[in-house]
Amino acid sequence: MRKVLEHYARKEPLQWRKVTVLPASAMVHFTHRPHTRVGVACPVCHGEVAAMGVARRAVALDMAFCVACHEREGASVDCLTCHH
Amino acid sequence: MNPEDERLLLAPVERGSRGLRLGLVASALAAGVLCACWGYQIAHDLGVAGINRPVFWGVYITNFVFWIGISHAGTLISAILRLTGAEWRRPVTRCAEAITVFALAVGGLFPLIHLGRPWLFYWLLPLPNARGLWPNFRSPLLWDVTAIGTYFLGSSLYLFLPAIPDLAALRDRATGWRRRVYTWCALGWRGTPRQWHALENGIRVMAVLILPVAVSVHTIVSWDFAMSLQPMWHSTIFGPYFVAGAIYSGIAILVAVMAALRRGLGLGRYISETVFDNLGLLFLTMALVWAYFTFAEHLTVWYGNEPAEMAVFWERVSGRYAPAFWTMVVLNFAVPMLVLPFRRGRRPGPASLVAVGVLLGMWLERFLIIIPSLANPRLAYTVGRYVPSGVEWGITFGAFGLFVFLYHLFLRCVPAVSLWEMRAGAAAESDTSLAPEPAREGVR
Amino acid sequence: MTRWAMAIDLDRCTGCEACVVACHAENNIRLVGPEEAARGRAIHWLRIERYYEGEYPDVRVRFVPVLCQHCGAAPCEPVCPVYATYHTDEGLNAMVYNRCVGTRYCANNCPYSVRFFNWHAAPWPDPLQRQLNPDVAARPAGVMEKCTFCVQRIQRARQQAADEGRELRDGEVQPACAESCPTRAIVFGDLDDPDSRVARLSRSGRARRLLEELGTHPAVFYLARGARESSGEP
Amino acid sequence: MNRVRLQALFDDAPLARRAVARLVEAGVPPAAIELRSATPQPSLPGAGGRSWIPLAALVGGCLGALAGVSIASLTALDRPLVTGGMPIVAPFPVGIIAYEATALGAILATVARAVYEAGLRPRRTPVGPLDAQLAAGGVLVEVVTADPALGRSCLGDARRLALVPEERPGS
Amino acid sequence: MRRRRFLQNSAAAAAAAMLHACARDEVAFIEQAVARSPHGPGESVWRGSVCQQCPAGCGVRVRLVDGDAKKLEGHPAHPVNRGGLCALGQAAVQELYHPDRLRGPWRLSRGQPSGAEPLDWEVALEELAQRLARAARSSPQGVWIGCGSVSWPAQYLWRRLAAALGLPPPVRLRSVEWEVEREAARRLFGLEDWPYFDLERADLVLSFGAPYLERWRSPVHYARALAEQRQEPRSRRGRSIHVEARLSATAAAVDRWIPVRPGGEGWLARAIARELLALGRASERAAAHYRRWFPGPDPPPESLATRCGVPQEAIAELARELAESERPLVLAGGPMAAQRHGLFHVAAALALNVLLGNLGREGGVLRPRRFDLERNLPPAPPLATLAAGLQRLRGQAPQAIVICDADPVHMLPPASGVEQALHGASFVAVMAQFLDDTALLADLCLPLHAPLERFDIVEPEAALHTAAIGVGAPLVEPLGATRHPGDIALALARALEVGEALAWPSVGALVEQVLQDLHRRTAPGGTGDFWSFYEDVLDRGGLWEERPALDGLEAAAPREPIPEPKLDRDASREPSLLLAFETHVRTAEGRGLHLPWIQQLPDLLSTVMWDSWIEMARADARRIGVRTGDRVRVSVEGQAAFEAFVVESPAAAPGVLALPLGGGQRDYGRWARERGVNPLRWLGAGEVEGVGLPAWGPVRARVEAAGPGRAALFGRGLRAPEDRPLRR
Repeated sequence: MRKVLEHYARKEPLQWRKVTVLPASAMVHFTHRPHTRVGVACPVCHGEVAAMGVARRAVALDMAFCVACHEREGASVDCLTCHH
Repeated sequence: MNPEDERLLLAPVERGSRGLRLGLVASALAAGVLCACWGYQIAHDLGVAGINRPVFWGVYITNFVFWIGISHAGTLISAILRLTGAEWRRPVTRCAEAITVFALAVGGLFPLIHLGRPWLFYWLLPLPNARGLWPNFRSPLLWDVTAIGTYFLGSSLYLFLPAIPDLAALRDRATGWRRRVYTWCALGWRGTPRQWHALENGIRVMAVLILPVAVSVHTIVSWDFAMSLQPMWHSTIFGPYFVAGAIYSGIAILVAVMAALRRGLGLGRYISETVFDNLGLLFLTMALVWAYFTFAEHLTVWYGNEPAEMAVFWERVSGRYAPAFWTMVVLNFAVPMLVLPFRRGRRPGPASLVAVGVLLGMWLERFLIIIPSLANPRLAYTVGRYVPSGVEWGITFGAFGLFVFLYHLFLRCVPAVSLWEMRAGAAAESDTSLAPEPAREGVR
Repeated sequence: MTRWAMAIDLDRCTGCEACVVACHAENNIRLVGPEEAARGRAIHWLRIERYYEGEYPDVRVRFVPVLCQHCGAAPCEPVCPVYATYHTDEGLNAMVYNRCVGTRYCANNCPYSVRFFNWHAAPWPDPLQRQLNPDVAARPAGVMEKCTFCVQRIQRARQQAADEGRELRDGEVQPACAESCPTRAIVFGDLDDPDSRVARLSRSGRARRLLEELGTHPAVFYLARGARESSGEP
Repeated sequence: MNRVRLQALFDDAPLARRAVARLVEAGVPPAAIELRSATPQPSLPGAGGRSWIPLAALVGGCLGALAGVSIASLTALDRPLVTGGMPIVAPFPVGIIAYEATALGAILATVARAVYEAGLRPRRTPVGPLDAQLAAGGVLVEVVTADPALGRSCLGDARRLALVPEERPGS
Repeated sequence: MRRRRFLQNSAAAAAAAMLHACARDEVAFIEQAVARSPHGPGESVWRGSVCQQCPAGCGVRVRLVDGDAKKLEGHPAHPVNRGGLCALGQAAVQELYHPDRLRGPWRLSRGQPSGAEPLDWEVALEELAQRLARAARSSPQGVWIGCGSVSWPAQYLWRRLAAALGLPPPVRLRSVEWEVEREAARRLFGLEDWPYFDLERADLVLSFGAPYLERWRSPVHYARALAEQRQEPRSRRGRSIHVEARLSATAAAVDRWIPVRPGGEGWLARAIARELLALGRASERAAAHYRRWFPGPDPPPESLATRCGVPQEAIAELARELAESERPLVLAGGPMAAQRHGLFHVAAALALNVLLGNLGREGGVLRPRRFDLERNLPPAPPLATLAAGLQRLRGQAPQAIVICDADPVHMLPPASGVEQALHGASFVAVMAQFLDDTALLADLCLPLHAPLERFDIVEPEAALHTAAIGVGAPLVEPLGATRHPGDIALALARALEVGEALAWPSVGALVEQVLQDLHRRTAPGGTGDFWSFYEDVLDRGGLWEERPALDGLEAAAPREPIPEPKLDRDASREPSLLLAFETHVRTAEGRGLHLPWIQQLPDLLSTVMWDSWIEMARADARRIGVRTGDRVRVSVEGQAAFEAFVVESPAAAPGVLALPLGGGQRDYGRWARERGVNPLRWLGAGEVEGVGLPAWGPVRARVEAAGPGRAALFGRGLRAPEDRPLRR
């Protein structure tokens, strides 16, 4: 957090680093929009970022996780929804 | 049957011989070629093979069909002979059943070898998973998996069950670690009447059960092709056609192997000319059956004269694949017809030569069924051509090596001819030889 | 319910192959060099088939742009042992690269020869990879691939529509080939919407389908050459 | 008192059968008598009798069929796969899978039952001096008894006779 | 989400502010800012631009994601391409990210691989300036500037620079046939431009050689026109007929192909004219014109028929069809025009329009419309014609040669003398994106921006009946230290103290000024805020008139007759005739063959990928014992020439070999290097009569088998299955 303030002081853009990544080898196409639209809360996948000192990967984003949620929420489980 | 018979039959197992050791090493090297080529292919992707578009299947699938066909030698034949109680089966069954098991082992490799991502082969098995995925039982490939799996398990047991008494015999003669191993394998066989009773019943029931499996296996292999829309694949007689071809090639390799054992292990006394004579007749029959199916298949296509199918037809008989086609006809039909009808032609020497020819011919037949159809798809724009690559040839060669290697191992562990069945045979013979005498007395 | 379909007007098609390059650009189709191409490994999800009729001097030529026909009863689907290729609820013939183990059975059973295999991994010499379409997966070696009707565009349009809280409009979804076509010979849309252009064209007297007699129910309609007035086309 | 094992080798089954009869008359419990041969001897006691193997095969087959059908249909139905209205389960394939499964079940049951009926299990078996000669034919009768004399009286007409002191556990 | 929106607003505001305070050079920077920053990672942005893969000037829309260009689409509203985009246009993104693009100035040593060294721009420009200054001082005529860029600012600024330095005007570098077609248009219609052919509204289109569905003029525009001419909105389907020695893609796509003897096109046109005159279809005046263009006595019909190789009755029928048609239209051009008698062929064909009286009428030949971009700019002499340029080149070896964005060594036959001149010149500077055949011979090689990296205005070189320009702005960061050819001119002007003559700090500024002028003109009284107009133009990627206009077009009063070919008996004993042809992606210029997408694109008819090929009749192939895919050795006029693959074609005329244009670059990037054959090396033959350009065309040749080859063919099948002979 102090780092961020320093950045602010130096008026430099923050250098964000991706902590929640899907490997290209997974051949998955994820977009936030449809998920935010139906009101999936950010922590579901990102964890309680506010509570983290240093951001880290909260959820093991494997297919089981996605499919489970999709089935629960009645979202499409058509492979093509994510893999194309 | 006297002790020196025993010694002779057990010699390969207990002492081995230079020939056997040589064969073992040579075939091991050949099998190594397969491993090396496959390793290279996995490292450098399937692209190192000659297959392409539209010829997506090449010699790998050819080999698959060929070896699964070969596997029909043993189990099927020995089962038939056992059930019909043909006396001349006794020296044949064991080495025949062994062929089945090892041919299946080799043939079963090829579907894996030809996969684009072989390390994922287990996705073809119905394994529970959290991702909601499941294999597709409508796919003939899954039928293959189940059928071949069953057949492999079944014929292994069918090989093992009748071998128990001989394993016990070996156990009783062996010492040291070998003894321990045989003890385990022989399952404490003692040869009590109760055990013999159970064993014979078991063998009989197995023989009944294994037959329909054997038939189904190659039928299903043929359905891999017949289920598709490809010209000259989509044929109703493919099932019986393939089974006939399978038995044909099976008998061919059986004849070849037995001739080899005869010379290599000096088993002439047991694997006698009579055996070859009988096998030869069966061989001849299958040659005719195969020819009949082949003729029917091509006649139907030619007379139907459907353009897409004719493209393949002409490609085979007068096109790029004509040389292969006519070689096949000569090896699989002409030569057997000229040799096998005659008693002298059915003697080990000529018969085994014919058999080798038929093996080559049947390999070509598989090749000719697969490639020309793929190379001439319905939309004629995409005419294909296919030249197998070095890797493919290497693996094909290595497969034979692997087969021979496994067979050599087998010869070093279990007598190639079933001791107890020979004994039983001998006993039965002596009974019959004694029988006439009282009759003669009666005359007096 | 949506059923995606395509109509290709052969009287408009001049065989310029703009669609072929557009398809490559949109779908990250791997670069196949001359040697591999000579070995029959070239990949073109969409091709213009050319057939000659007659001999010099009176020769006629027919062009047929051939892509995955997204058959209603696709022969490639049942033979896949792992459901890597299957039918979606919108009538697409889906191909899931992740799931593919590479038996290539689907390709053998496709009467249209529109399925392709990744014999090797794709090379993208830097900085060429900067052109890659982020919406389309780059395929690994050992899996099949084929025309997807640009499913990523369908989904993008869907998102757009959903954000604006409306239904998809006819002609809003355009595969790369259709969008690039200089002569507007390719029309894409929903066959279940009777008023969509593709539905109207599919009812035209000029409409044919490729190898229809096989009962594959292709979703691609070809409008034969010749005058429109004779065909009762809307 | 220490027991001995008597081994008597007879030329053929009838002789052996008679010897066994004598032993039984002499009050030797049948459990203590074991016949052995290197070839099937249908005429020996214990060789006849009815076998449950075919029934086992039948039962195994039925179980196999059941397993086949369920794996090919029920589990597939249980999985919510998207197939755009295409069938996941089709009669013919289910039939084929069931067919193979049936055969598999039957085969396994058969082997299992055969092994069970033969009372086979991996173990070491003591070998007497005459075992080796069995291969040449004939039937071996083995009795474990306390008095060696009994052997001579009952097994006199054996081609060969051998007496082995029964080794104690641990000796 | 909130963070993103906040970013959007702020960035947009900033952009707007800076646009108003437009310190000119920032514009480029701002464009990029606007193009990228307001959008989150992974979101796509669409921006307008203009395609520069060929001179047609199609409007495009560019898809940008995270600052990278991903995809090009045709601009639906642009009158040239109306939403379509050809294969080459599609491939422009691949050119942008080509790994072998030049990314900095180089000093080269005339093709020797040794001694190539990278330079700083300062050094490079300094040297170029000095060389030009020295040459200009000693003998202005000794400086030869060639310009092939389709960018108007590049052309204008270089013309202007040349004028300011007192140098002869830059030479327009286009392939021979384009120039011949211009000459024909000048003679028949008095145009210093190409006429526009209103194909869409014609009901019978007769084309002589013009491959208008391949790369000729504006392929996307004419392809669309043909489609409209056939199907909706037309009530009656139009007909199209193509006359050519070989079955080209155009011939294959139209309704009917009429094969002619190579070099017989013009005679067929004359024969048709004869019939038309006989039918009295032509007006008195038209007939009179025609007589003055072709004063020679008409040869007898049968002789005409033999010369063009088309039977008399076919000719008569064709003429009748034309005469009866309401809106007949005749096109001519293409490789045919580059033959020795190319002018005759083109003129004879185009003259039919005069006889049919369709000049300036719907569905006829129209006067092209253009915006006059230079009306309120300091004047600059027009580009010199190629003919004049080559004349000067042959005069005395120039000291300094500057080539801008063209590959004359590849696209002109050796007889043009360009290559010798380059070798002879004491200094050669080449501005290029890639190391092409011309750049290889340079002392100094200056790398150019790709179109998407720079400001530009592109005028369709083949203008329509609708005035239109394409306007491009920098949409992506330049890949390396590259520049706009116009900016190079401006830098030179500053270095050579003629800055006041070229007073723009950058091309961007020039573009902006031109647009301001256009804004004033198009929006009378300058209504509307210029910046919104500017933004709008950049966003659409151009500016164009909404509806077409019919400008009158008259036949020009004939000054001199069109030179007719003598009946030349060719004495050559070589068995076959070798000719070169265009395809959808292959032209004499050879543009685009450095891109894998283009190389691996199967040729429509031969389906060959990655190489050149020889197309021949099956019978001929059998005679020399080869079949499709085998290699043959070709010798031209008795001397060994080259090797290539054979492709048998049922449409090939016996005794005729056909070779596609474009291949055979010496470098041009890894995917074009030493790939295929450049026919112009072998087909050069004398001069185009009446134009003074080096001609190339059918030559006598001989083929022999050179063993099997591994040709990459995509579709080996020739016949649809049902056509297969049933051999029961």
